[in-house]
Amino acid sequence: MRENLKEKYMNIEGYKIKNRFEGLKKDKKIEMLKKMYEIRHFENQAEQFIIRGIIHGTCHLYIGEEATAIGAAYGINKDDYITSTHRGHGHCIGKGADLKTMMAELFGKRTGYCKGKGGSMHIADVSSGNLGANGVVGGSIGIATGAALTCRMKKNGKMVVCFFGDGAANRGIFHGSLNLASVWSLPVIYLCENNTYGMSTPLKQAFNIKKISDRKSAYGIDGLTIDGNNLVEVFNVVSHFADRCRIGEGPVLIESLTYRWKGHSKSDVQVYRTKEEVRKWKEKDPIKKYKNILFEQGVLTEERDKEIGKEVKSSIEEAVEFAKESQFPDPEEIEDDVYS
Amino acid sequence: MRENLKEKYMNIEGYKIKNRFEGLKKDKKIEMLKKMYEIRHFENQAEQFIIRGIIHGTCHLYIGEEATAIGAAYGINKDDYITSTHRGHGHCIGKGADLKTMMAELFGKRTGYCKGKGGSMHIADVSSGNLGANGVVGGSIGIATGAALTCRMKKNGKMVVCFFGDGAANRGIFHGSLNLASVWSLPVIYLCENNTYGMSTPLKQAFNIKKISDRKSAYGIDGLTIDGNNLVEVFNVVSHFADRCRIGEGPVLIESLTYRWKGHSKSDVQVYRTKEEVRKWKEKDPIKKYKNILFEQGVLTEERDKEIGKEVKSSIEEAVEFAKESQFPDPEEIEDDVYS
Amino acid sequence: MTSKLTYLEAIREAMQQKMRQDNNVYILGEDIGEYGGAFGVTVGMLEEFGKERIRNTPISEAAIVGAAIGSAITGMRPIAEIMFSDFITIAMEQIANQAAKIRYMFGGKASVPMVVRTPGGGGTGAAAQHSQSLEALTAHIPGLKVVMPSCPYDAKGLLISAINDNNPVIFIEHKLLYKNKKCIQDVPKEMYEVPIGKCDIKRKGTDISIAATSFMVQRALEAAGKLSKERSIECEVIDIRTPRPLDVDTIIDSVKRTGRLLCVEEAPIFGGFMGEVAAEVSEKGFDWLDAPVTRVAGRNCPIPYSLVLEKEAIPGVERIERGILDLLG
Amino acid sequence: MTSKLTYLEAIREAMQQKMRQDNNVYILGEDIGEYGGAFGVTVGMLEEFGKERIRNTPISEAAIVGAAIGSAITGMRPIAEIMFSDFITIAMEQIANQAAKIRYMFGGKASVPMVVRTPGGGGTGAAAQHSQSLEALTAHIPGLKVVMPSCPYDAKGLLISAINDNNPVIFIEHKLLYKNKKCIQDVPKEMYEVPIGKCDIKRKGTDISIAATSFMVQRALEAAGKLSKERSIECEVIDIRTPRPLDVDTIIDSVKRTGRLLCVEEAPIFGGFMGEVAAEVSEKGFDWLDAPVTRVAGRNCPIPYSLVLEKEAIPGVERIERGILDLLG
Ligand SMILES: Cc1ncc(C[n+]2csc(CCOP(=O)(O)OP(=O)(O)O)c2C)c(N)n1
Ligand SMILES: Cc1ncc(C[n+]2csc(CCOP(=O)(O)OP(=O)(O)O)c2C)c(N)n1
Ligand SMILES: [Mg+2]
Ligand SMILES: [Mg+2]
Repeated sequence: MRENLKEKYMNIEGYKIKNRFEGLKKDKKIEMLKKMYEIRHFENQAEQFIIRGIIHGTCHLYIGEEATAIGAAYGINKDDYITSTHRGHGHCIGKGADLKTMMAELFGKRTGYCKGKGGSMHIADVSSGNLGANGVVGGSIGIATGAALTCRMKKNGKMVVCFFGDGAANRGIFHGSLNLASVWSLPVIYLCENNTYGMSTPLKQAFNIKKISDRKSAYGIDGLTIDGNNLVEVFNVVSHFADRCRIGEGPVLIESLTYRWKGHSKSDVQVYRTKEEVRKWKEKDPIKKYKNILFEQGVLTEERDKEIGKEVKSSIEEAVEFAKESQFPDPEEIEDDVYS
Repeated sequence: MRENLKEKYMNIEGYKIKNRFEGLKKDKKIEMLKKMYEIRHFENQAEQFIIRGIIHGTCHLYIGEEATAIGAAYGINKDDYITSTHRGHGHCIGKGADLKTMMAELFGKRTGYCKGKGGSMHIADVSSGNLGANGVVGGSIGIATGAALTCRMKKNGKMVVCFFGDGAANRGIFHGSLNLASVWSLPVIYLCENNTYGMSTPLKQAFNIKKISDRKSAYGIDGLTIDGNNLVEVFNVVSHFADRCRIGEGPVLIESLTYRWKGHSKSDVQVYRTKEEVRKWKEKDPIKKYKNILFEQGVLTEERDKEIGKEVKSSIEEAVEFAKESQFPDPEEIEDDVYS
Repeated sequence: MTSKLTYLEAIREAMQQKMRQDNNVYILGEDIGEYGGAFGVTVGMLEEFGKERIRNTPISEAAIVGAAIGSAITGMRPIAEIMFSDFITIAMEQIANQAAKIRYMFGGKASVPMVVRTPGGGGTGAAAQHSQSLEALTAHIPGLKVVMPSCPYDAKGLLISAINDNNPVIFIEHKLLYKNKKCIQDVPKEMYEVPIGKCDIKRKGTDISIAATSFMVQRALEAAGKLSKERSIECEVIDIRTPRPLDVDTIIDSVKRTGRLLCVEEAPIFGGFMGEVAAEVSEKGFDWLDAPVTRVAGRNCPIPYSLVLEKEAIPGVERIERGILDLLG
Repeated sequence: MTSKLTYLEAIREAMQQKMRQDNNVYILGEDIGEYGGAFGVTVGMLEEFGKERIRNTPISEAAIVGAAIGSAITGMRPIAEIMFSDFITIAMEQIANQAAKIRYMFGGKASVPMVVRTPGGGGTGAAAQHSQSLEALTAHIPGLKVVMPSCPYDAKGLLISAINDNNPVIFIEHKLLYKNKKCIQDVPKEMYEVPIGKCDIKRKGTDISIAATSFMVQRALEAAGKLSKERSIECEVIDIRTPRPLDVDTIIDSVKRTGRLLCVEEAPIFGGFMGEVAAEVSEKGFDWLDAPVTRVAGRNCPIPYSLVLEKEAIPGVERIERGILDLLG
């Protein structure tokens, strides 16, 4: 974060943003740490199962980007909406998903969020406002825009956070959707998780601009680039703009700078980047960063931290148990749920 | 034009642009006027035939926008490429199309540019560098980008002018194409003919930005907005950037401000605009404007002007004769030309 | 109580009545506001419902459909108008990968109650990119329903059913039916549903069955009328009405009575929707068919501009007559 | 001179040899550079041909295909790789309205020599948006050719033909064939063409004809082998190879000998490409058919994630066997 945590306001690219994090209860601050741990451990566990072939298909792991999902998810209200991506486990956990039900879905079990029909790339929980992961890069940008249209037409005071990657920012539907949202001033935050690669493609091969948030000027909307590995910054910026959305000030494009620690997916041998680059980014571990903030603020102690770690580990173990013991769907069900 | 015509350079939005028009031979200057007349008369003639049902389907008339097509077409080399739009007659004439062959196509005759298979929205003359009108709004933006890629890969010193409307600037392929051209620094001028409406939709309902050329910053390319009714300005700016393209400085987004005098198409009763607005724009008639420049410069006399008018009228009459006398295609030919 | 309506008026009335009844129903599309849509279907609706519910959009077909999907899964009932069915190809990813699959991928825990209205078909001299009949592209996608009304009564009832349906429905209208004086009908003033998934026998007959879609139903009826008069050949004309879900039973029942089936569609014959109809009937009706199922359909080329060619590209009454006579041998 | 190649290696070799021979041939697509493509097809090609001819693109499928079209009509011979065939829906407008129609709309005065390579099919646990078989969508569009090789030999020869073809060719590969050890073949080292528009009889037989596409050809052959051993039923297995143009004569000839046809495809059965095959053969082969043409195809649902369901969604060897036995009665 650009300025001292004690400050009441922070100035980011000319935006005066209230440091709401300061006002949070201790428990909330700790809960966010716990959620980051949940992502980290869930993903590590998932990776093991993929390597061992227990989880089939592929998963796109969120490790290294935890601050963005959690900061954003806690920066909005419980009943606000999010749309997610192929790299969606983090968003899902941030929005309060149940780890058991998530893990069961990865196992392809009937007890999973999608009854085993969706898998990692399609986990959704519409009832809780999670409008779903998406296997199509950029595929949910239009959907998020439509959800924001509902909020506007129903005047229900809700808004939408649309997660997508740097690579998705070159999809045509990014363009049409942000323009539409601007013209209709819809309550949606387009949150671009710039993790420096689209699969193997580095930014410089996909963009000829310094900041993806510069695209705000193509639509006449607000936007800025933030440190996606700093939960406090993500939280403050997202909650600031979420409220602006709500009062009808229109969409915002937030570029959150972060990094994917693991390969793009199962099959990725990472020829396109150096171990050194990865190491450098790991030094900016969003969890360490946030823990240090909590230590500084005296919110967290080493002991409490260890406890949280244990709690998370055991809830992951529970999730795995649940997933393992759950039933596979019955082949008879294959054509159910095609139509309502 | 912002400054006096005698100046060697003009400054437009910070770009120092050589006044190459000054250096042109008298004949060239007159030829451009003649081409503008050709468009005006061709379109008026076409309109008559549409109203009388002699030309079926519909045509999108270019009247009022002549300076953009002619200024741009003469600002590039004969062997450069253009891609056109549903409102393509002007571009076509600018690129040197034969009026007889054009009119025959509108009549659906075998002697037309497309043997009667394409009609108004699909006239093309690939051999002369006209890669075709397009019935799909924005449909040719990707094609223009690909033609520019050919120029680059073959290092043939050619470039491309991609004509499209304000409405097309919200198509997804506009986004993907301009970004691709920028990343690969392709020799293409994206020339947005902003005639203030996309069909019935005014700019303010389709954009939340003041200038479409502001979208240049989304792709890290050059761009500017010009007076599309001033042939001299269009010519100078296009030829300036065409050369920059050739030397590998990448694509440019030029927004050319102009106005469509006629309805969008046959069926348009124009509820969306006032007669007053139309009248105001007619005062900015690009042909009058250019004629006055030529008069001032002593390049044109009233007599010569009348002559040109006559010449053009008679060549249109010839074209009509030719079209009328030409044969319709033989139904037997219907499945020819599907595959090569 | 009925009123004499054109196909276009029937479609408009369905939307007006649903919008008066249900605030969640709204329309979005290009030039649907003041202009009333390229073909005038929404004329007057901006005045009645205002611009919040008659949403004039920029030219961004993919975003239009995407917005419809997102609003549908969150409680609205959008009607997206795509100006020409040729342009649903621009939104094909959103239609086929998102709208069609969301419910299934989410394990049945979401629904996507939306309608994509779009005019298809040729005969207007608008050439290759404004004249296609692309129903085969969407009819193949599980999760979608595809509806193609052939007359005002069906248009109103099917559109009301489509709006009430909790699944994405591709509603394909025909340009030559919109203001067609020849097929104005008495249409009930009140709201009514025509079921999605039922064929309709538009003309009873004993000699041969004809299955057709959209405008081709009208041409088939014309051909049937002529052959009845001129040669007392009695054709049974079946209006497919909804390519997906397809009511094949009604067609088979008819074939059991006539022993012969001619399929008529406007789309290019190769890979067209009627291939599915012919395949299913040839299989399930094998024992009742006295002759092979044949097809009269569009030529295997884009729609050409020149009238003489366009006329050749799309089945006319004469070609249908010939198809019937050939099949009767 | 031949070498043992996988399907993937055969495809790569075709591209390498054409690119060495013709400077106008180049590839563009996502992650085809250093990464070598999502499935590794272009591995090593960046090193040999450099980044001007192995063009790694941003994630912009419509623009990729648009750029291919524009460069094709101006003298290049692009090969556009779309990472998953599910995503050609994003470029559907450019493929169906532009690439397919340009030559026709321009009266034959342009040609569009381009190939869109894309992997289709399921069985990888990648679920609904990464497993579709969408050949029916492009096979219906006049102006396109659609090719689906089922083995390394055909893959190389058909891809060379596709690159040499002056028309837009949709070249659909299958993920389960890429590195499939079971179908490694001796492939000629030199360049050769396999004609586009000819079926190939992959196994001779007298009792029943089976027409299949892509990976289903392999499964049909497996089923045929088992039935020959276990019940001495001799199936004739016909590889469609190129859905468009379709070589229906070869299929009819076979049916004349066997009297029966089973069509096997991976796509959902309703509205699938095999509907066209079944319709044409049912009509033209009517007098020779001892039984109705039947189809074994994908279930009418998106591809589910869970293995137990995915297995059910796509025809397996057992289902094909059952289909054969049912048809033989
Ligand atoms: C439209 C589309 N094109 C290509 C792919 C294949 N693909 C999956 S993830 C990915 C990279 C996405 O990059 P980005 O948007 O930056 O997200 P990240 O993976 O970095 O989180 C690609 C190309 C896809 N799923 N969808
Ligand atoms: C993709 C697409 N959507 C809609 C249409 C229908 N349409 C034809 S022209 C037009 C308006 C285009 O506006 P603009 O790009 O500004 O060009 P102008 O007509 O003003 O020259 C529309 C909506 C189309 N042809 N293509
Ligand atoms: Mg990324
Ligand atoms: Mg315009």
